[in-house]
Parts: sequence; structure tokens; C-alpha cells
Amino acid sequence: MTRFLTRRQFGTLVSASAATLAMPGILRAENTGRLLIIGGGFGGASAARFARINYPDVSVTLVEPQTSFVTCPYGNLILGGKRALSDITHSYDGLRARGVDVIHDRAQEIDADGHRVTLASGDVLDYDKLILSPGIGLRWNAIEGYDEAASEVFPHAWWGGDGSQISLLRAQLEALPEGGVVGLAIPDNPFRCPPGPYERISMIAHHLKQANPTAKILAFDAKEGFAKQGLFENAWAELYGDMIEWIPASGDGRIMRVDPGNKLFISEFGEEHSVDMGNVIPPQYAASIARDAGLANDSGWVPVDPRTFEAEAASDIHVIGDANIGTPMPKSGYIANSTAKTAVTAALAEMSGRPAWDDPVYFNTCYSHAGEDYGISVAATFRLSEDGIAATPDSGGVSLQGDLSEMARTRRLEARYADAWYDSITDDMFS
Amino acid sequence: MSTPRIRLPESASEGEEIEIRTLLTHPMITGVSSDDPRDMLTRFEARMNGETVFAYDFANGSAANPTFIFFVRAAAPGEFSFTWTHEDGQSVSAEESVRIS
Amino acid sequence: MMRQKLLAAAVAITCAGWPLTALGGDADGHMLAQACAGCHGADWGGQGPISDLRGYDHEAFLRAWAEFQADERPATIMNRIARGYSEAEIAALADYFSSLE
Amino acid sequence: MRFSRRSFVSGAAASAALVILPIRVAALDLSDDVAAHVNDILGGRDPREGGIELDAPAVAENGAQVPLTIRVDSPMSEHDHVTAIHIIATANPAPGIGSFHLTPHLTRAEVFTRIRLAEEQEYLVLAELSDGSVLQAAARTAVTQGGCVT
Repeated sequence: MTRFLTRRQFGTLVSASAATLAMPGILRAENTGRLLIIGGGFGGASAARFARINYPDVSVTLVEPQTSFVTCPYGNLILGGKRALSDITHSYDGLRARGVDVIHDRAQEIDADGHRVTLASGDVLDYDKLILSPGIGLRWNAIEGYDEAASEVFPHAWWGGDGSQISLLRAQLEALPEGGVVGLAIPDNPFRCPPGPYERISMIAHHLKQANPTAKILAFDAKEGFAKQGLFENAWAELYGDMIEWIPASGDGRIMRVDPGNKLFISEFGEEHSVDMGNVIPPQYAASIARDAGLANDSGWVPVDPRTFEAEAASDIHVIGDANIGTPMPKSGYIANSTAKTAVTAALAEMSGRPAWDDPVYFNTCYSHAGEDYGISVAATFRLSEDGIAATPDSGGVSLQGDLSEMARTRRLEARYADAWYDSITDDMFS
Repeated sequence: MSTPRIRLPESASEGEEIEIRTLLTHPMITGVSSDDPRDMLTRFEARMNGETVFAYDFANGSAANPTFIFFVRAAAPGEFSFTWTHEDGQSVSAEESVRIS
Repeated sequence: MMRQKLLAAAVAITCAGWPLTALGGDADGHMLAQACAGCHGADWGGQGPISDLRGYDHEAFLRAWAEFQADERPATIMNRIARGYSEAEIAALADYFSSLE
Repeated sequence: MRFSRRSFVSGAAASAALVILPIRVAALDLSDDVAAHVNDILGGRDPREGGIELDAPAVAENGAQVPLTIRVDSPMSEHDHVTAIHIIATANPAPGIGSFHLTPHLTRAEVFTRIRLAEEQEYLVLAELSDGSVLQAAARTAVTQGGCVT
């Protein structure tokens, strides 16, 4: 016998035995389903909005601990002094107005066989289909000494949370002594938002150029190359002179240990780098809810069916956003938003009668701000082929290279398009 | 040439496996694809207690900032030396010791 | 494993050519249009300098897209995106956007 | 600068990578100068496929720095060990990448370095053993130019 412990009643059940337990007074329609979404970020919020618009008979519940959402994209612009925290904080009221049942609680445990999720409060939610968009977990102590306490000294600012991490980083930047050293530790792939660290370097430099022009930025990288590298390095040389030094793994750029007490970064070969402030972006994996549910593989990320985004390890759980792995698509907000819609059509195909999207085509658009009125981008298109999702040949690529003197208009336009992208995609999540 | 970076354990017991990592910052310019004059290392040698235990001959496909990781059976007295030799005959060396118990 | 999958993907990029699915059939304009909302506004109504796609003239849409693909229309990013779509998909997008009010 | 054993272990774990399956060398079509380079090393010997594990990225963001770990199945004893490992490019301006020289003082026939690949290509690995025989393997790495990759 199924216990029905949902905190509130949402829609009817498909199964007849359970339907007898539902309260007839609030039934919406026959044969509607219950879509449960965990995570209210780029994947989850997009899924919720899309589902309400396109599947009005399906009840949609969104579980998200934060009462408002601080985006990671445009967080770097706070460091550059071009945005305030309130500009990148979004309310769930728009989704509520569309009929999404938004529950501010933390999903604690998934019972895949029983189709139910237990929340931190102890409440239990039953579902027919689950969209899991939990984002990343930070691998504490993967860099020795970098744990949650250390992140109060060396902020990661790699998830939005309540905005405190990005605010702390901004405050440290404002308090940086004249000519001080800002250290960044950047992880190896795969990680959330591949160009993000380099936009961050740019925005920190943008601030320092005005406020503290003799300061230095040391960017220690566990990789040998990065997204839009040529464009970024060109921008850094054009805009910031020799303020930025990027150190790849082959130059001993992999940070193995941090000592927050003495403000030290220690490299693979034991070099101790003294910094006045540090931003440590640690290695990552799928958020704990996905790993605890046994959905992740040895990589720590969740392998999924490339057509439906259903987890390989469990049926009726579709994992979208940064938590999944196995496609060449980047861990970007853009891809989370697009794949959320595919996942919803796949999850609801059977109960809605509307087919899943069998021949999906995606594109990723990834803008970065490298300076004032200086936008750069990379795009790629992807489609399903025999071997899963693959990048489409002869398409995509980065912004045109060239000196600022001839490219100024393109850079300015791309900065404006980036702003429009931000407004559009956040509307497509929350409005 | 720049100062070599070496990573070794401080101590090991006799016969124990130790991991050795080495890095020398060097551009390794082949002179093939640019106008820059050729600037290449030719050989790297690692010695333990005076005996060569590991070596590498560089060719054009060797990357800049040559890095090696290899595994040695520790033997007393645990004196290690590492030498990078340039094509022009100059070399740079580093010495390290591991306490062997 | 991840790296093997990436290897497979890399081979697909360079060798497989255009997948069969792109060659014809009924492309789903509604779903194809979803990704466009990420820049052109949540309901494709335009955003700042980015154009409104609702009610876009069918022929004009096809022409614009062909010009993007051929780099004959001023663009920052649309030219790069446009080249990733098949004729059937572009036609489905033109149908969809021209039908919106 | 020295490391404690603890930081040593975590370092090794952090750099752990997955293994790609070797490509059969016999299936490759080698250019004349690559074949000549290989024949110089072989000196008339007939190499066997297998016994070599290559760990390298299938896609490298930077062809100038492609990490490569080579593991040869060998006891590394006085009488049975790997004496040399050669890496050969098939599509670089010159075939030679580099040659390791190994001794029984090593606990395992496992080495790491970084190599240069001018473009996407296969690269060969030849391992010479103390009994005079030679093992061979190959792998392929694609080189991208800093796209927004995962």
C-alpha cells in the first residue's frame, strides 16, 4: 500500500490504486501526471516554466532550498563593478504565478523504485517523472586544505547560493592592498562553465585597472588550454597590459594544497605562492543528491541517455544541467536550459501523447565579458547521431580574432548581445 | 636555463617505491614552424646514488616545460641528481636526497 | 568510459558527415525554436538589440538564414549557429516563427 | 620543497585519468619518413601488438601540451624489464617525439610526459624489452582550439 505523504496535493495519479487515495476536490483532470523537479536553476526553472506552458494538465512541483536564485552567469560582473547582487537575483514568483508548486526545502533522498523523494523537513513527495537538475558539488579537500571553512578565506564563488560567496570575493577585492596579489586556482575539466574562470580574471582586472592598477593577478590552472583562450589572451594584452599572468599545468600551475591561514597556494612541485587574496575554484562532481541516489558513475557525474536525458541507472529520472556527463555539450546555463525542454518532452511523452523530440538539435552560446564594452563568444551546434550527441561539423566557433582597433564594434555588439542573452534566458526560466 | 623543480618524498624505506616528478621551464623551440632560432634540450638524466636510473632523449615532438613522472625503488643512501642537457652542450642540474630507513 | 565516448564523438565530427536525421523528414519547429528563446526573448519577442522572431516573414527568414550561412549578412554569432542547421530544420523554424503572433 | 606522504597521495588521485584503448598499429597507413623512423628503431625486429596501456586525452585543448602516460606490462626485474620506450608522431613535421630509457631500478614501466601534436593524429609507442623483443601500440588524439568544451 502506497503511503501518500505529500505535503500538499498536486494533481492526480496515473495508477488507479493510488488515485483512490487522492482527494477528489482538487483533481484537475483525468490522467494527468505529477512532474517533480529538483533544483531551481538554469535546468530546473527552465523545465518548470516549459512544462507549465506546454503541458497544462501536468502538475509541476519544484523543490529548491534557496528562496531566490542568484545566477552564476553575470556573477563575475559584480567583481568588475558592473552589476549589483540584486541584478542577478531572481524570484520564483513568476513560476508560482504560472502554477508551479515551488517548495523551498532541500531534497534529501531519492527512492527511484518507489518514485518518491524525501525532503530535509521529512516531507515525502511522490512523482511520476522526476527532473533532477541539482547542479554541482564541490570536491572539498581534493585540493588539500580546501574545505568549507577555507572557502571563507579563499572564496570559490562557483555556485550562486545566497550570493555570499561572490559578495565576499568582491569585498576582498575592494580591500586588496595597493599592488597586492590576487591568486586564482582553476581546475581541470570537466567543470561548470568552462570560460567562467577567464571571464572572472578579466572582470577582476577590469576593477583593478581603475582601483589598484599596480596589483597582479596570478591564475594557476590545472589545464593546458581553455575556452576562448586566444580571444581572452588578446583582450588581456590589449586592456590590462602585464597585470595578468596565466600559469598552465606544464608551468607548475596545478595547485595541490592551500594554506588559508598563511594565504598560500602550493603547487604540484611545491612552490609556495603568497597571495593577498585567493579565489579557489575546486574540482567538482554532480551534487550529492544525484551521487547518493547511485546515479553517478566513477567520474562523479551522471551518465544519461542522450535522447531523453534519463539517467542510465534509474528509469523515470531525467538528469539535466551540469550534473550529467557523456555528451560533448559544455556545462553551461544555455545547454541546461535547452536540454531541460528536451527532457520534459521525453519524460511526459507517454502520459501527454505529445511525442518526445527524437532528432534534437542544440546550440550553445557562451558569452564572456573581457572588459568594458568588450564581449566575446563561442558557439557550437550539436545534434543526435548514431554515437550520441555530437558537435555538428563546420559550424560554431569563436568570435573573430583581430586587434581592438578593427574589432571594437564587434566586441561592443557582443557585449550588448551578452546582456540581452542574460535577460532572455532568465526570463525563459523565471517569467 | 631556469631552476628545475623536483618532487620527491622526504623519506622512504629501503626498497620502497617512490614517485619522482620533475619540471624544467624551457620553451623547447624547434625552429620549424617559426622564425625563432632553435632552442632545444637534448637529454634528461636521473641518477640515484650515482647510477643512471631513468633518462629521456628529447626530439621535436617533446613539449615545452618538460615534465616527467617515474617510479624508482629507493636504495640507500638515497642521493638523487637530475641533469638537463641543452643541444648546445650546456646543462643544468639539481640534487636531492631522500632519507632511507 | 568518458574518454572513449569523447573519442567516438571526435571520430563522428571528422568522419561521419551529416547524420541521416538531418536529411529530411518533419523537423519539429516548436522544439527547434526553444533554443532560440535563450537570446531572442522567452517568447521570441526580441530582447534589446536582438530581433523579434514572432510573425517573421517566411521567405525573409529563409533568406536571412541563407545569408548568415554564407557570411553575407552582418553577424557576430548567428552565422556560426546558422551553419549547424539542415534545410528541413530551417524550413521548420521559418514555418514556426511565421505562424506566431 | 618537500611534500608529506599525505599530499603525495592526494596529488596522485587528483591527476588520475582514464585510459584510452590502443589502436592497432598494423591498421595504420604510415608515411615513408614515419616508416623509416620506426624501422630505424626496430632494426629488423618484428614488434608485437599489446602489453602497452596509453593514457591520453581523446581530445586535447592544446596540441602543444598533450599529457601522455605509458604503462608497459613488465615485472621490471634484472632479467625481464623494459629498456626503452619510443614515441613517434604520424602527422607532425618530424616523426620523433622522444625516447625514454628505463632500468631495473624503476619499480614499474610507467612514465609520464607531455607531447606536441601539430594536428589530430595517431602516435605510436614502441617498447623495447631486455630480451630484445619489441611491443607496439598507438593512440589517437584530436586537437581542438579552445572551444567551450566540457
